[in-house]
Amino acid sequence: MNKNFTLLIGGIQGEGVVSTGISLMKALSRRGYYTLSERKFSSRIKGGNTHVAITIAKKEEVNSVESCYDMIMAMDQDSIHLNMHQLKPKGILLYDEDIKIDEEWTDGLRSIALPLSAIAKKHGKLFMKNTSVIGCLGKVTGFTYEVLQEMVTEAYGNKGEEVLDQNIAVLKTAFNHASTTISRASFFDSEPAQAKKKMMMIGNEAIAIGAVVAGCRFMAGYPITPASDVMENLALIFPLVGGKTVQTEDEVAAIAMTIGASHAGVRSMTATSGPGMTLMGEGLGLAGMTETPIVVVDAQRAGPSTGMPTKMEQSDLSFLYHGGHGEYAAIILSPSTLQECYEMTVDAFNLADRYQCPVIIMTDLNLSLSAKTIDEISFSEPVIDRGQLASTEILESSYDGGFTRYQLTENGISARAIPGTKGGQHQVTGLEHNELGRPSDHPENRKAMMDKRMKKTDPLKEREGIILEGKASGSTLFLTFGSLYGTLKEAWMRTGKNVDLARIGRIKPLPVKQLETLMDQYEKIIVVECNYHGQLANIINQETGQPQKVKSITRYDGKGFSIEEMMEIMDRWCQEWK
Amino acid sequence: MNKNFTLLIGGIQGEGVVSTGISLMKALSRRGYYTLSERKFSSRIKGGNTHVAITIAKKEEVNSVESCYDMIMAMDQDSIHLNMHQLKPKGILLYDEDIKIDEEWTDGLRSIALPLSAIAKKHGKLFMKNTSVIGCLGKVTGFTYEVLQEMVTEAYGNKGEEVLDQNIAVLKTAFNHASTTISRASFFDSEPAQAKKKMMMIGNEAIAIGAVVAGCRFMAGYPITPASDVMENLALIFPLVGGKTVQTEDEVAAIAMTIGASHAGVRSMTATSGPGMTLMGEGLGLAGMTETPIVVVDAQRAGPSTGMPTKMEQSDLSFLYHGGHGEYAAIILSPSTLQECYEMTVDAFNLADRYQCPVIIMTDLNLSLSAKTIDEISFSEPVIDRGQLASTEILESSYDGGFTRYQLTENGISARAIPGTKGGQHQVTGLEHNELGRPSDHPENRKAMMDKRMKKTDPLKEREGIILEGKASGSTLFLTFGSLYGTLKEAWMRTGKNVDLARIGRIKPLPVKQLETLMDQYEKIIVVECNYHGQLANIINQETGQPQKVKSITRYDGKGFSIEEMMEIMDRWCQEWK
Amino acid sequence: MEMKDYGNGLNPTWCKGCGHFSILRSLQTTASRMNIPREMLAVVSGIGCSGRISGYMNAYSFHSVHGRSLPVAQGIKLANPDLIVVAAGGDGDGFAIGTSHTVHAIRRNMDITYIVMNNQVYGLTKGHVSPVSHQGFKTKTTPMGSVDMPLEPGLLALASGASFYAQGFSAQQEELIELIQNAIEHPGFSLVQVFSPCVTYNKVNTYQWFREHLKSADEVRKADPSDYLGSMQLLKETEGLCTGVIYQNRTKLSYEELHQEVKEKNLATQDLRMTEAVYQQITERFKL
Amino acid sequence: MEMKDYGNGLNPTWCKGCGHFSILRSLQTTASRMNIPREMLAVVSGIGCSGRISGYMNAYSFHSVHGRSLPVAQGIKLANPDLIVVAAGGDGDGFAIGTSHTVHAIRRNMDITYIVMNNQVYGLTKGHVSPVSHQGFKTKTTPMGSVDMPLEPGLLALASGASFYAQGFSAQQEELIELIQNAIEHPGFSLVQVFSPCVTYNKVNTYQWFREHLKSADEVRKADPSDYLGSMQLLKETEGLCTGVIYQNRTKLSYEELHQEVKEKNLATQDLRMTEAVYQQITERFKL
Ligand SMILES: Cc1ncc(C[n+]2csc(CCOP(=O)(O)OP(=O)(O)O)c2C)c(N)n1
Ligand SMILES: Cc1ncc(C[n+]2csc(CCOP(=O)(O)OP(=O)(O)O)c2C)c(N)n1
Ligand code: SF4
Ligand code: SF4
Ligand SMILES: [Mg+2]
Ligand SMILES: [Mg+2]
Repeated sequence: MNKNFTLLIGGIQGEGVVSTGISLMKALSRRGYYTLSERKFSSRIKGGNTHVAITIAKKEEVNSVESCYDMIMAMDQDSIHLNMHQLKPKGILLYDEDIKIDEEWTDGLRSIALPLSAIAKKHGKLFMKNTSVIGCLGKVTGFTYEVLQEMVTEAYGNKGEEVLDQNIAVLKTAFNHASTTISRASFFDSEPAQAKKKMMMIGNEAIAIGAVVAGCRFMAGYPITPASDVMENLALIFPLVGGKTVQTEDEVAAIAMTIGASHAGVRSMTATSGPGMTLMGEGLGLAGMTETPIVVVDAQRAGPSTGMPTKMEQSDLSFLYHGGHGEYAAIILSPSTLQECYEMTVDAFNLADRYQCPVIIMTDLNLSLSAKTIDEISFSEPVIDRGQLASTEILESSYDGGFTRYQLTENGISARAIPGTKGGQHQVTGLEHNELGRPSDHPENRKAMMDKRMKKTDPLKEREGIILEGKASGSTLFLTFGSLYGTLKEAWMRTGKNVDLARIGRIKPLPVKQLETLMDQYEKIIVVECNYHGQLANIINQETGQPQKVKSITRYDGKGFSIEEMMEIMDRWCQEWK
Repeated sequence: MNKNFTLLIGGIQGEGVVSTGISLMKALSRRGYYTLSERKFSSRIKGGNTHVAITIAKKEEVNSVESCYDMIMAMDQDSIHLNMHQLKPKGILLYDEDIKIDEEWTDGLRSIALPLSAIAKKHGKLFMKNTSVIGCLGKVTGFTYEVLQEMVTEAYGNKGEEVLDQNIAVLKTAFNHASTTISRASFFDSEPAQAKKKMMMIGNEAIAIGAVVAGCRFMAGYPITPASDVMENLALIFPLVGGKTVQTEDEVAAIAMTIGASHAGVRSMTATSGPGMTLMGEGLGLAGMTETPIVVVDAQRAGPSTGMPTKMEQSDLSFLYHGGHGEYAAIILSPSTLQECYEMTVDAFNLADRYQCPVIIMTDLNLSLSAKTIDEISFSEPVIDRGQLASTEILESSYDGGFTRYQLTENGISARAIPGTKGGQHQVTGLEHNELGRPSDHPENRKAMMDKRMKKTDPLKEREGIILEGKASGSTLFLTFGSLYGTLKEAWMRTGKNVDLARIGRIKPLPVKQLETLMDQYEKIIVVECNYHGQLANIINQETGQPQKVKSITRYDGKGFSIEEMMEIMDRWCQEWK
Repeated sequence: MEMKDYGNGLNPTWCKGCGHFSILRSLQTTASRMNIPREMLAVVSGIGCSGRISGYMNAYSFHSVHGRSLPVAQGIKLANPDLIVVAAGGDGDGFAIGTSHTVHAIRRNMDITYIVMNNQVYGLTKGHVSPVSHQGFKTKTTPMGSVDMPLEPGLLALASGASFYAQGFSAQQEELIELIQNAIEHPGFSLVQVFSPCVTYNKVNTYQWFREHLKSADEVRKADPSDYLGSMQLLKETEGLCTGVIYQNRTKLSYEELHQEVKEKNLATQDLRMTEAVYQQITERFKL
Repeated sequence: MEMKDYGNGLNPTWCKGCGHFSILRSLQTTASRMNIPREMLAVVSGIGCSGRISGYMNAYSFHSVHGRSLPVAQGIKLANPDLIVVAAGGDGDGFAIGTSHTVHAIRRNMDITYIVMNNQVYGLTKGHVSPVSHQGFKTKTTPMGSVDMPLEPGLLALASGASFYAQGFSAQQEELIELIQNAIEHPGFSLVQVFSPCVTYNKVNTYQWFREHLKSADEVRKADPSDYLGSMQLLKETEGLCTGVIYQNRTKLSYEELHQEVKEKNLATQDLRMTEAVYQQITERFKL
């Protein structure tokens, strides 16, 4: 029997395709299944085709959405046209009977026409087609009618009685119709063991939760796909804990406001994607120079310029690594899973306060937006490390106006004084400055201050930042990051190849020491990433200087790799280097 | 006898220190001398000490300003205090008698007090002190009184009769006083051969002239040190040829306006420095994605953030090389001399049109602002290559709206149609697009378009971009760029070491092929640059992968290297690697 | 040329019923009525649902980046003053990220027409508050309802020195066409703000809502459209909810009139060859 | 605290006679008169000669980047509403690169005082035209004289929804102190535009010139400072050349009044520990 089941739901954008998928995923997860979805959509509101693929499993979290489907539920023609070639030989196509079918597409495949639109129109309105879909898919996936009705009531309970009634009528009719025409898919014959408590969320949501847990209480941002949900979620959560979001006039203002708030003592963040990130270069430099801790999320999409706002890419990396004009210390974290989105965000705030510099959490579109069932992230009180703050003794002992905010210390870190703290008044400036924070361009001071700022984060180079899986086989290591990790892992589990697997969680400062060890240990390191230049590979080469050890595999067409492609890559590169 | 003579003039900012230096340089250049100056100033208008050091030579262009002075002319105390340790043992200090002298400073040195302020006050106003200085220095450098009077008349002729008369009175008195107290410096005993016609300018001016010659007729910009002179000069020159400058509301607008103008067919440019460059990241990406040719000057200063606006650094390189979010083709040129500022700017416009991408001319503060006497750049009609433009036949033959602005071609370059051209109407967008310029995010189209844009400039990697000097000794090559080149060259000429010398003129695409040849040829390549990370060395390592061949020497305290320091570096690194 | 000749055959990706359709049609109709040669029409837009408008025109169209339609449009106009330049974009594009460019473009008063396709929401990002959203407006970033005061585009335009300011409504297409034509004919910067309902993310400021709230400027006004303070008053009294030409100053000189050099020399078409004489002239200052 | 206690002993790098000195003294004097605890005073500035002002205050001072004083200042105020936040910067800072932030900060109406140190020129870059330079003004970038119409800060402020707008003159220090005090006391955003001559690069709008041209708002005005259109008229009639409180709206709610949550919880000082109960509450939506 299959390990998992993959369902594709497709239709016109705006028809509720995504929300239908999410409802189904939630209901399945409640029954104990694990799910993971991937959306394909375009940067338009309505009218274009959109589809969501959902992989469902019983035993453990899904690493990657399959590229071959067990079932397609098509609400429009394009969904068939675009996806039929990915239907498994034994797969089933369900489709609205209103769709004109080209025999060629379905030749030799099982396909069942369903009166999705007809039922919706008859018992409600045409746009309730997605409720017909739920009725039919509910049957296929083995729900009782009662559970489905609960789902629909949950979704439409607050839309008025008429709407709810009509939806229920549509649901019932569709469910009954399905009962007579389609049977439950065998995958759903046995139920999963209801072992663990679960959650469902997207990467942006995990980041928002992590931020609140870390004590973040301020976010300034400007909407942009695929980062907006971070602010949307904080706008919902902050009222519960006493925090504030501000939608600013642009990204330049968003990061400047974040800096102001953080300077005044609140843990603060902003979130954006490529085009906004470029505009935030100014603020990154200011935070770097003034040593103000801030957290910035970059949910990468395909660039350059406006690029492809709804497509996957990991091409901001070089830019984030090499910063804006001039040089300053910064930290770049790269989560690969929802759990890491959560944990690294908590970490990010501690690192920002500890090292007094900008911390960038770099994700990618698939990680940011894909809904996934995970085992519950249970509560554990986070360590909140606000870093060095000036003690009252120090402030009282320094002469009036003599607080040395930028004191030259062994490790480069100096104590902050938060506005409102008596005796801590000082100057902050984006100009080069002396220990008091006053402008100074004396060469010795400049050198000392540059060294101070740069050396702050140097110790991190010695610390691990790459997470390995495998048996330390010693031949080949596949290294990746972000949403590609799940796919790589799945491919690795399937090939059973004698290679190892790693994801990089901290890109800056690069874990140079660990990398060097790995280079001693492995014959080859194969870096897989979604961009043109092989940006991570380039950075590794630059910092470790062993390019002969590193092979770069890239893709830059807006799609991630499929499991099969990853398997093929593994195969090929194990061959070529034997 | 000395090969050259170095004079330092110092005083309070706003006292006319720089203009006095420039007047003297001009007059000396007319007599056949070569001069080169270096300014030390702070980002404030008045009140701080400022000084200008001028190296004067007879036979050929000065490569680098000496760090030891033959003479100091001090108009304020700080000028003595800050510079006496750099006066040569046989050097002379001239100073205003109003300055309180600390015996320690002048111990054992020749120093002469002059009534600079007294004369100015007596015959004019105190602020005419700089005219006293001209009188005295004119004597020292061997001018006749008549020539000096001409100089002063030239400078003050349009300030009203009274001002002119007073200045002349001050000049005469000072000159006469000097005649009795100081003698002509022996360096000026013999006159240089009046061989060649000369010019005097700063890097920004050479760029402005180059731009006009190249046919640039539009510039949008926002003032910033040390780039503002480019726009200031174009504002003066454009009326002569029919061109337009616009001072925009900010740098984001400046580059967008440049893109608009260039799209509409004018050769267009903008110029800025670090903080503005970061803001222009957005426009670079847009120009990259839309394949709009633009020229951008980045006159680097010390960063990050506001940094040290009046100090030397070359730390925008990594950022310029690795661009904003996403990936696009761009060209980075790096002139090292005034002649190259001129020539590369002409080149830049041709490259921009030919490769339809942004071309960045990267300079540094010293190159941008240092006035220098050079042999006349004589007129030769420039080749103006506007790149591929759609022919009438093509436009007439394509169906209505069917002009393929982004046609996929062998070399990635497609013909443009300029607004106003009949039949050439098309779409331009920062979104990924198809050959018609219409938005498209199909994976195959995306890949084809990325490849198209990236491969355009690939041929340049094969072309040379490094200019060598020396005997191809085969042991060590010193490589640098920008204003450091002059210093390195001077050091090299003096050490007589058996090493070679190179400057890199094109940083992106990096001349990879040439570098590989050089790496075969030389045992070591020593890269000297002004930034923390050794950015050029990093880029070379990343692209060539032979870090063991490359040694990076950096400095990041806001000062360039002195000739002596360069000599020491040469000495040390030739030792260490023998 | 017919109206359809100004289209490029693409079907707009807008939602059915989106107000932006009418603006596109109005622009095409205006172009047709004025018989503008398509190669002489440059349409520049920003990013947003609105920003897609340039992509449906058979003209030289430039879909720039979010908020920057006006700097790009000004660059085009400066390069070639013979072109008819129309910029268009959303309320977020023009009054959030592009505010500064809007103010300064108005101030410069180049002969450009700027159409703000105002739906009081960020459509393309799927429903976020805009600086002109009304108080209480619920969006994904203001789940409890927006509490900030909205900007008033009319007052801002007039304060920035607008020489032409009009307001239209997507559902009043004939008026809109006239306003756009007036705007293009006005010799200087003209801003046409269009109430263009977003049927998907703005369930408050709907067609119906506008029909109930919009007044005709001509009917309400007490003073002539050339009366600056009178126009301000009109905007204040109607809370900005009126359509028609709100203000027009025919005496204010346009950029092209002030900067004669721009009118005299078309930068885009001039001969770039340089003679030795000119070279000597421009290098004169640097010679010794 | 005495006025001198608000200084930090540094000598300003400004030219002798620069108008900015008087603004610094006025701010220090106001702080002294209001007896603001120095640790509760945050002074944020942009880049320019003007921007240096924060660096001469004994306070929590933040010399940000060009044009961004207001976003930084708003961040500080949002974090800790107990702080008295004063932003300051030049005309280029606030009306060129910072225009958008100025407009939106005014619109948000947080309890911040913003002092524009207006010398109608870019001082720090050594003399370039500013968006408020008068026509004909010759600078390095406008060698033939500027031909563009200047922006009018007062009109722009009022159009953006300012609840307090005043104008002062460096040479009228006593009035300036009062204006700044009024501004700080005003519960909402207050903009004080100060005519602050640049003695080095603006040889037109000199102290003398202002003495000849400036009128007293109170003497000229026909309506009360709470009359919006009346204040517009005052600005129009005097061509902006008047001093005093130009407009004050005491009824408009400040950001802090509108967003009660900001007033109730001081974000900067709250306890960040999270209880399990709250965690369960915030993760509720994601549980299955
Ligand atoms: C620099 C940048 N920031 C954010 C975005 C995301 N974005 C795209 S359109 C848009 C706003 C859309 O609103 P509006 O301008 O009102 O146009 P509408 O879609 O409502 O027509 C935003 C924020 C972007 N493309 N670029
Ligand atoms: C992003 C950026 N662009 C340009 C500059 C250069 N710059 C410094 S101050 C300034 C303008 C100064 O004028 P203003 O704000 O009026 O202040 P003033 O010096 O006249 O007091 C400019 C353009 C900069 N620091 N940062
Ligand atoms: S989301 Fe709104 S603005 Fe965008 S196309 Fe749909 S209706 Fe129009
Ligand atoms: S240049 Fe002008 S603004 Fe700057 S300090 Fe001098 S007088 Fe003041
Ligand atoms: Mg909108
Ligand atoms: Mg100014």
